Amino acid sequence: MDQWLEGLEPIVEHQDLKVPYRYSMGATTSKFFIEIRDQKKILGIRCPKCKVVFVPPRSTCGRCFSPLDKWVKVSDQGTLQTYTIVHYPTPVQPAPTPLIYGVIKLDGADTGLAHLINEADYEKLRVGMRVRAVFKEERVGNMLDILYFKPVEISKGQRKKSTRPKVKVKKGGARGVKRKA
Amino acid sequence: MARRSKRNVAIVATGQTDHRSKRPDVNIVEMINEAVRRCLDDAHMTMEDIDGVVIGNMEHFEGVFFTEMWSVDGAGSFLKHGMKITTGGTTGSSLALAGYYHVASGLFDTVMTIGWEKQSEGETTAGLIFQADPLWERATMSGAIGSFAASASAYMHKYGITEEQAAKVAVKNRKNALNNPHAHLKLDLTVEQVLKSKMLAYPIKMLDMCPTSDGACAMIFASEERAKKICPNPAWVIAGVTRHDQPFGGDLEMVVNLRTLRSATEEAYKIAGIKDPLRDFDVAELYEPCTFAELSWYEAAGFCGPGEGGKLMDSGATYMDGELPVNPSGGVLSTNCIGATAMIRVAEAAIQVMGKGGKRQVPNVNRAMATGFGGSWWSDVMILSKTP
Amino acid sequence: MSEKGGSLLLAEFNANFPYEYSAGRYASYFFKRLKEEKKIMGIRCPECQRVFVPPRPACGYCFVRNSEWVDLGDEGTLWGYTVVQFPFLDPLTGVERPIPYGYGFIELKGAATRLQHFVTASDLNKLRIGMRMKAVFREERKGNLTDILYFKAMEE
Amino acid sequence: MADRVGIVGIYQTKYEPRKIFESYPEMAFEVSSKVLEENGLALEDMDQIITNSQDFWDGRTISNRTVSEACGSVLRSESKVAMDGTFAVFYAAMRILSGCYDSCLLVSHCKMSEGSAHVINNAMFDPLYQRILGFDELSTCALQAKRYMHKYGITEEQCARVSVKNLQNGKRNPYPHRAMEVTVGQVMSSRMLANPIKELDAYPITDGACAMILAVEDKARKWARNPVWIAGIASRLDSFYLGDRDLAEVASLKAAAKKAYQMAGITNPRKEIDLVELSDYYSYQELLWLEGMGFCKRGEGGKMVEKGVTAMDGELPVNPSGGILSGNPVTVAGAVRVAEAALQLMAQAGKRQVDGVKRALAQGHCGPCGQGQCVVILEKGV
Repeated sequence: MDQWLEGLEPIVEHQDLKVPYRYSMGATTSKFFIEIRDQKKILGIRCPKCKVVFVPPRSTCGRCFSPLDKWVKVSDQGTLQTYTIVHYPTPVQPAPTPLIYGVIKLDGADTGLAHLINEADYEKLRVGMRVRAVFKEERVGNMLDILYFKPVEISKGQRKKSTRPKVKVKKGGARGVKRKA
Repeated sequence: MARRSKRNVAIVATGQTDHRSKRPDVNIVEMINEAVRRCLDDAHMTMEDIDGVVIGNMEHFEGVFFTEMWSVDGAGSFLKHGMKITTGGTTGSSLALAGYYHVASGLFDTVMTIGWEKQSEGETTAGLIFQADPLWERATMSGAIGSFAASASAYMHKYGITEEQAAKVAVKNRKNALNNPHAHLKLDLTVEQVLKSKMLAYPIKMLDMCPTSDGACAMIFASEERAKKICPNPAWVIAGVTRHDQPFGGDLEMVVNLRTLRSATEEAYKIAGIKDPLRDFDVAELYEPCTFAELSWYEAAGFCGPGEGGKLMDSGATYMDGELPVNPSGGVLSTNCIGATAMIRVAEAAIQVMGKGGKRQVPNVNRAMATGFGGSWWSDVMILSKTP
Repeated sequence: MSEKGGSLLLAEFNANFPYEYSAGRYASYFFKRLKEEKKIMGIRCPECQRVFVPPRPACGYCFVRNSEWVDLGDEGTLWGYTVVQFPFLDPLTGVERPIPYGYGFIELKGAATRLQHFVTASDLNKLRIGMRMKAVFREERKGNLTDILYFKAMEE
Repeated sequence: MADRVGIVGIYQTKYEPRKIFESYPEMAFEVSSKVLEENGLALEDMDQIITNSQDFWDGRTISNRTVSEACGSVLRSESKVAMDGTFAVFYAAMRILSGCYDSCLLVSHCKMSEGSAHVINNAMFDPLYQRILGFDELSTCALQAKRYMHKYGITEEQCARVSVKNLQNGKRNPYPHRAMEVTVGQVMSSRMLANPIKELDAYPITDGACAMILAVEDKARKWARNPVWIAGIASRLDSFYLGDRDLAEVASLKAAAKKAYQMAGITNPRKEIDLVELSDYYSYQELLWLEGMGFCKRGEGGKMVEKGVTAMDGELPVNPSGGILSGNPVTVAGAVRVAEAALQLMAQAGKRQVDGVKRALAQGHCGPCGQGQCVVILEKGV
């Protein structure tokens, strides 16, 4: 070992890099959030070729590259495709831990929406359960205008039907759409 | 050390957004999509005809970590080969070179390259400070302007280059931009106006410096067989060379002598058989981040001897009607969406070779060169030709 | 920002990325000598004999490990400089950096490279290329580059 | 592939939780100089350098500026692939195949300990729809794990078995830091992070670098006693938004593997591939990726690990290196997969050597839930 290294203490420089970012949402994404903000309506966008209804909406179909502009209203209720209960806290989480994330396929949409789940009994969480959007009181035009999704209370008689929703297989539907929920 | 590729590769199409200081009407993916669609239209191709997509930007400028992933819908890379290559200011030329290598490897027939930046969405100077060494440079660094200013002062001191000579670059390039529908700054200026513009950091004034732009550029590289079917006059890639350098500004002479460009052009000229660049090229698109840089790059690229950049400017040789028009597009001084900027140089050189330059077309372009600049005073060079 | 009535929205994020940059052995040694002895050290390539400052593990020309430390003194020549006069957001603090300030590249005697630092004179307008400059050290040194406050012109 | 690219040599640092004394250039110089030295080569033999790093992890825009000199790029050709290391290997290989260069020094580095993993990983999500929800890599992979387990009946215990196997394999490998003897019970009872992912189902924060020398066929033969050939290599991207794809499916991996197999002339991967090094950032991924690459039917990944098929002495050893679970940094992890597969084929894998390996597969991925996938097929030199 070189002599100069003897007894040398490592120096560590701490820096916090702070930058404000301002992202333009563009017309399509803006419309999606404006509808939620002003009407509490969730919109999807349909591909004229694949017939897939995308939620969240975007202006190009990634699968066939068609421009998208056919808006469709989708339900504020849907089926939980998957979920997780997050136990570790991070500086970027919007709520204290433990918090629940899920991917929800809203009725009328062919893709899932990733969001928060709340007001749910951990033990009763399951893939396939019905959930509904809870909107924020003071909405500002972003994804947290939907506060979270919560389980839909259902009576025993209804359960069978609603936990196993029929998945419409659309003609010419793209990958993912044909699969079972 | 580099050689020409085994297989011939050509640029068959380009697409650019209309670059602006701000594009609030589109999000990042939509802006990328705009360039991609224009590029496909230019080639009369559909996304299905593309084998792979190579994309890049300056990650911290927009705080977007995985641009290649987010952009899948807009870039058309769904279930295709995709790659992200980022090298700072040279990102655009690194991507163009990647398009070349992809196709030259024989593994791909058609590859799209996409460079973009939406500078209005972040803080450009802050983003540039991110690229300074955290221990040695960040406290003093003031974005790009400071580094150019500190070494431009040394460049003037060493060779007697004047602020007037530099100002002529701003006048020339922004006037050229009047002919380019995609350019961001299109101005009919006088030398006086440039000299009197606001001092940013001596000797750099507002009009000596490139703008910050929102924009994207896409190109399609194709194999010989495909290129001939797609495009009547493709721009063949004859040489591509990259040179990187030591990490600190203080290690280098910066604007005084861009040795990476000197080394890269020497090798590229050897590959392409260029003896006298001023005569052998019909047009050049140089990545000139500030006015002083264009003068210095003339020297490094061998258009003139060391310290003679100012004189070459005075001679008028690099004007639209000169011996070697430099930056008919308006250059970086007119448009600077960083991740796209170096690709725009290559695209504009290709446009000239393909004869698609419209009002900015230089007559009878057979051979063109384009350069990229960035990183730690790094350079890329590409040479394009009408014949393979 | 989402003005009601407007059809184009913005998503705003105030990003804060914390980092713990390891200076490494070479910089740690440099800052130790700077802090303890007010010395500016370079490191020499055993083959080409170039002396690098900032110090670094390898010579980029010979691709061998640098090994011998060299005291570069605290005086040098101003190679190039600028006075920053435009306002900008400093990501290190999250607010605008105070302007104007001078910074430049100092040629320390015996070094093959230049050190980038703040430069000043009695008046920033009096800075000239080729001036002799001297390092002004911080009283309470912390073991980083700001232990050199700036390089000041020795004669004007 | 008409022309062949060979892997000539490998050098790795030790992978440690916090290399507090190492700056990036020190780490990069260590691997660059050693890989040349150990293979009797000089920097001049390298026509180009490919670096592989991520600006967000390094906390520096243009992260290759930090290491350029230490990788030998002064006045030389260098470029940087800002993705998983397998993609960097792919790019290096295609630059050699282009005929423009004969050789390449590839240097991949990352120090996860210097940044904030969750903040950095949150930035991989788009700022319009997903970032604001606070997602990171771990929480979204948990969504994928849950979906996969639900759809195909994979159990947490089967996933735990992957950790048990890989952490144990890692004990034979001198480089990773978290290799250990653990039981299924210990994995199952380790701290819950985001169910079903527990601490020992997830890879640890790690620092390190890996260098590799690649060369065109004639140079590779000259330089290496046992060159390893890239017989097939391909990558594919899946859709981005988490709900766009069924997370239990791996279309991009399936497509990348298909292309790579086709290039290598493989029709039955289970029979024709002797060893796999795959990117097991999380234990469930080993099973999901094995299925995606066609080593078993969908939903049968769990059974493979249960039956010991993927053990060191099994029919198809998977991650004899100990995998990423034993400790490899993100980005570098993919280069390590290729490196470890190559070491096996060179018969230089020391205590973790598997006998009779003639053909191996390395897989890497990046992006949310394995969105971008790259598959590399390597063959023993003939």
